[in-house]
Amino acid sequence: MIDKTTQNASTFVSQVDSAFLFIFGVALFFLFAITAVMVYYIYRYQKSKNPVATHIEGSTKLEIVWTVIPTILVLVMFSYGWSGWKNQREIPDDAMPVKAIARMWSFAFEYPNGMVTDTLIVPKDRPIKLDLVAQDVIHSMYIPAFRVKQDMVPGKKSNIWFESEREGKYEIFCAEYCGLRHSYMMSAVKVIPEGDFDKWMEENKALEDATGGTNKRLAGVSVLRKYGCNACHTVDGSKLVGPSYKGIIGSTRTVITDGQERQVVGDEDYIRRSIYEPNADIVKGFDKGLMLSYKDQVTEEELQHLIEYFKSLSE
Amino acid sequence: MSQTITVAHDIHRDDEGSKIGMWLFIFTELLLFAGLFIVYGVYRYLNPVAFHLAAEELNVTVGTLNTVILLCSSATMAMASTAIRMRKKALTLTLLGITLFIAFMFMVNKYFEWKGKFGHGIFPGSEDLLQLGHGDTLFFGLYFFMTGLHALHIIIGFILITIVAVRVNNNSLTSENPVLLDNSGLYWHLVDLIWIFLFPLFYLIA
Amino acid sequence: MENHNDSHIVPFKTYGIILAVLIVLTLISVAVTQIDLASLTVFTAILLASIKSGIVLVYFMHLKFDNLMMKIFVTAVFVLVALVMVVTFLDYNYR
Amino acid sequence: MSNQETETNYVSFREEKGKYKGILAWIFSTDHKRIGLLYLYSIVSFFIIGVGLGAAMKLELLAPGKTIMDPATYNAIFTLHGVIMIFLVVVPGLPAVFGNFFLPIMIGAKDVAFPKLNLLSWWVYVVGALIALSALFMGGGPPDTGWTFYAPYSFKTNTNMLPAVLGAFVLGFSSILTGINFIVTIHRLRAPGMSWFRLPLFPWTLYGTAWIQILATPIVGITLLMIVGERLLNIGFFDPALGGDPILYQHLFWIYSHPAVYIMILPAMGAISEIIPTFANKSIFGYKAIVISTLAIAFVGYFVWGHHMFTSGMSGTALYTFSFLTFLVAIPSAIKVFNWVGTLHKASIQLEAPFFWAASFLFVFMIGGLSGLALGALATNVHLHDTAFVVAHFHFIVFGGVGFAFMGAIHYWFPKMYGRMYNTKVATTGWLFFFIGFCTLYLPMFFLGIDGMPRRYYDYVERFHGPNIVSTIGSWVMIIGLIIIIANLIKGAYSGAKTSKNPWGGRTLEWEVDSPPTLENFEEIPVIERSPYDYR
Ligand code: HEA
Ligand code: HEA
Ligand code: CUA
Ligand SMILES: [Cu+2]
Repeated sequence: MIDKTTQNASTFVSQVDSAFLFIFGVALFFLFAITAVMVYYIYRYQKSKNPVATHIEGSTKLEIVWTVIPTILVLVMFSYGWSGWKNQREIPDDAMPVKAIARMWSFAFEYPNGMVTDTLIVPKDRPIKLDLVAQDVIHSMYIPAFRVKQDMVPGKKSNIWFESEREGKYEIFCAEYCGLRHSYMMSAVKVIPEGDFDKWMEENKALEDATGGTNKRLAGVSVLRKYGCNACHTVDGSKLVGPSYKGIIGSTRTVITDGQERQVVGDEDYIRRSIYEPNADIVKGFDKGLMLSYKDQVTEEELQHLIEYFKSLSE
Repeated sequence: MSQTITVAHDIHRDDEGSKIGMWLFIFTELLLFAGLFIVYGVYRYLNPVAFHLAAEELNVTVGTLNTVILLCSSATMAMASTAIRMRKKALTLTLLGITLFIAFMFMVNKYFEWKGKFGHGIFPGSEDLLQLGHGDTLFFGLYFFMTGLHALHIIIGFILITIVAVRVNNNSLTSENPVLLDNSGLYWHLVDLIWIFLFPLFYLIA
Repeated sequence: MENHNDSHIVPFKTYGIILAVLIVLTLISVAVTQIDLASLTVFTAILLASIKSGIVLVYFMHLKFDNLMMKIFVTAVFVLVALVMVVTFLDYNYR
Repeated sequence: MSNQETETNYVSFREEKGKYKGILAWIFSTDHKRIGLLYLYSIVSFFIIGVGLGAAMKLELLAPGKTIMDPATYNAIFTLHGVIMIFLVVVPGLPAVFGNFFLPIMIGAKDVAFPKLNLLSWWVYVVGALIALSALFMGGGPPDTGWTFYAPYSFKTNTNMLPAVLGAFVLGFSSILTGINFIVTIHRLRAPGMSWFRLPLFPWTLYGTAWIQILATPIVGITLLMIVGERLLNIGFFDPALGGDPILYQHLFWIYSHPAVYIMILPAMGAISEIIPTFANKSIFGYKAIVISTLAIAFVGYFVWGHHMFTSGMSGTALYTFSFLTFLVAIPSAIKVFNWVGTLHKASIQLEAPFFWAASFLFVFMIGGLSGLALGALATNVHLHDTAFVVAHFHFIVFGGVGFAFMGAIHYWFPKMYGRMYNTKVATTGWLFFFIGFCTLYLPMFFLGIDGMPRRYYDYVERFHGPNIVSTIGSWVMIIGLIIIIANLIKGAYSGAKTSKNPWGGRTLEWEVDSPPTLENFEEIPVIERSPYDYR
């Protein structure tokens, strides 16, 4: 926390850190003071030094003192913590909304103009509001450098906001346990100057428009990104949670259907089936139930882009 | 061990202790249902309209009937405690018998009620229910879960009272040691107590 | 540690009266909920149920003849349940 | 039963001949002391399994990337580790072992109020444990949800959730039965003259704990049952796709599980409150303050559960209420710490192993508790929630607090339980290794958490490497300590020197009976005429 590289990373940092420092200071003080007294007593009053104990029952005055002082201290801690947190809930009206989507085990970010990325790219000095959506189980959007965290609960709307004051690339972690690849569910926020940001928006829009029609393969990559498929599948033939795309088209695959082993050919229908009913055919050696259906999400057009792209991987 | 002080390994009784123990157990049962009442409260709060409409599906007459007979059984059970203290064995047995009979009737009613619902395709996880929408799914999910758990308690109570009746019959439970009867009574009243809340929540507030 | 198991014998008549009262209350609550009291419906239903359960606790479950400690325990448990519900609704009510 | 016989022939409860022989004489015994020991052996066995799993996790975290296992195994291991440690070790821990063994003796009774129920509770414990562990061996693989079983993941996963959840449910009953038994025992079986304010502090804490067990456990019971219903019947209680609310599950889970942490710590505090005056040779400072703070923790502890859900999306009102109450519940703990240290003032301290455990308990408990304050404050919690900081917090306070108190208690009461003494020098050495290993193991996790490393992470980015290495090395030092301690105790139980009735000079009743006690503890029920810590 108390680390130079994240200072001013977001406007919350100084407040959260000073609340933390206060609590930490009080805690350290009590820890050392009490330990010191204890060690001193143990040394001073050990049997060899003080063979006969003095009988003391207690003292009401002391009890009151050491009830009241900690009470006051914790009340200060409470209000410190509260005021630091209140800002995080008060979203400025001019904040730029970005939709953050979490699914097992990747994040995706959708900008107001419909563009989708897997890294969050934001302009400096401008409040950003993230609308959090989870598609399967609970995840949690955690940006340590910004001191923000919010659970992403399926079926429930929630949001966070931040304003970054420092350019750089900061980690995003999923902080709520969400299954097998929870620890790999990461992304990043890239904070860039406002001018660069606008330019980047323009360029990407142009690129997308241009490639949308002509370069289906490039479009396929962006589909994979949009739905976070790469969290579980690779393009290089290595095995993660699910099979790799490499060589999928045209291959003969051994799958398990309803407990029966059978052979199928990796064609268009197979791909469609695998995306819309992922648990119908399970490639031998992989586990059932890890992938959810994308029936209502991946469009037919996107599916075509994907197949086009997969073909390129089999060439 | 000439003293009068009690020894756990002796044949010793502490009726007051058993009663406290029974009450503590009843507290845990209350808390068990309290958890469900919280769930009910929250979902009712989140789906007021659906809960309202779904409740109308339940038959108030059957519910009322069940409430009334369960209350009667509670009364006969309490009377059995009095009867055994008055050393009226036959009367005690009769009262216990009535209690058991009513418990049985309650279950019969429940059976037909559930069967009716099942017949209409309403049971946990059924297709029809899913079609009705979230509020209804939750309402009937809770309905089956809570009344089911309550029915389970009725069955346990039934077994307990049967044991008591057998022991009264063979004179191993008399006015000298009526604790088991009293404690079964407490348990039976608990079952009643829970129903007193279940009834309005599911049948009435529509 | 005497066993006062015959401390108090409740006459049958008392139970009879209590039963009658309970049944009447049940019928009242059925009747009341048939008329539309809007937001008060839930409230009256719960209120009547609470009164009924109070009667069951006090008479059928002999709290009336129990010592003070038992009365305090039972009350405390109900208060606890109520508080837990209130605290839970601090979330739902203000979402 | 005649008076003469018991007086002349001393037969300890361990040698008493009953209806059965051999192991049956133990597993069917209704004697509270035998049941206490049964619990001790079962709990220690599970503890060793749990510790082994912990050590395996540390080994995996030694370096980024795959070290010794794959992610599925890691996820299953921390789930089992948490379930075992919480439900099988620390929740029953002190009450079931030392509560069973010493509660009746300390209040001058011959047994608990319901000895048969007591035996039943052990059996239920064993059955529950077996059900939970059977999850390991049934198709589908061990559960991988974390000990919190959060919905909706817990009913989406294909692993064996049902046995684990049912096991936890059954274990809850064991806990409830023990609780009922203790409350009735304390109400009904106190020796003549033992007024409430002459009750020693360990029984007091057991009393508080028992109430929480009775009033909180059913909530988790019903919640787990709902998870079962959800999985079997597809009811949709917590499934957002069917209209359920996953946050409600968290509410219900923590309504139990926060009070549960006080189920764990209160008896630990009670044991410490026994050890400190004995070794200080002096009455405890502020007896009434400690009693009242015990009850205050038990009560207020009910209403702070939301501090586990600060980032879940609760309403603002709920957030600050819970934060506020969390801070309130810290105060009674502070009062206790001050009173314990106050007891040492002008004392005459015997430096023996149990005392070292008690003193180091104070130290690690303070670290754990004070780090809890950083978690209780809203702004800082948002950053620290679900990071290694939380892991460090609860290991310090659960393992440090409860574990150290357990170790202290066993070293303190060992001579009474076995009639023999372990090697005290070796015990102190073991403690030193354990203590140093412990701090090396968990202190780095605070820094990892502050730096932003989330918990339940199988793998981590390179910048978290350093502290993880230190932490793993700490676990090895602790291994050495633990082995020394356990070996020393086992040796002591078999061949330690015979001890007297009262080797430490304790003043509570258990030190007035034989070591080990006879079947009925007391030949004659004592009449109490003084306060429990009267060292004059
Ligand atoms: C024995 C168990 C135990 C105990 C006693 C405590 C005690 C406390 N705990 Fe802890 N806690 C856990 C076990 C325990 N905890 C566990 C297992 C988890 C994680 C669960 C999971 O997610 O898996 C957890 C998680 C946890 C969280 C949630 C973290 C998160 O996930 O975001 C919080 C937040 O408020 C918290 C706070 C506290 C506080 C304030 C106390 C207080 O009671 C502490 C009081 C003690 C002191 C304050 C120290 C002594 C006092 C002094 C030295 C005097 C000076 C004091 C002052 C000036 C106040 N705990
Ligand atoms: C009482 C409670 C308790 C105890 C004692 C421990 C003990 C340990 N725990 Fe704990 N832990 C929990 C309760 C506990 N834990 C809980 C509740 C969780 C949360 C789970 C969840 O997220 O769901 C958790 C999670 C948890 C994690 C976090 C997982 C993650 O978030 O990724 C880690 C990581 O290192 C860890 C490590 C350890 C270690 C190293 C020990 C140490 O005990 C290990 C040190 C000891 C040794 C290394 C000695 C080993 C010795 C032997 C095996 C030989 C024995 C031989 C003889 C007796 C002869 N634990
Ligand atoms: Cu997503 Cu963890
Ligand atoms: Cu807590």
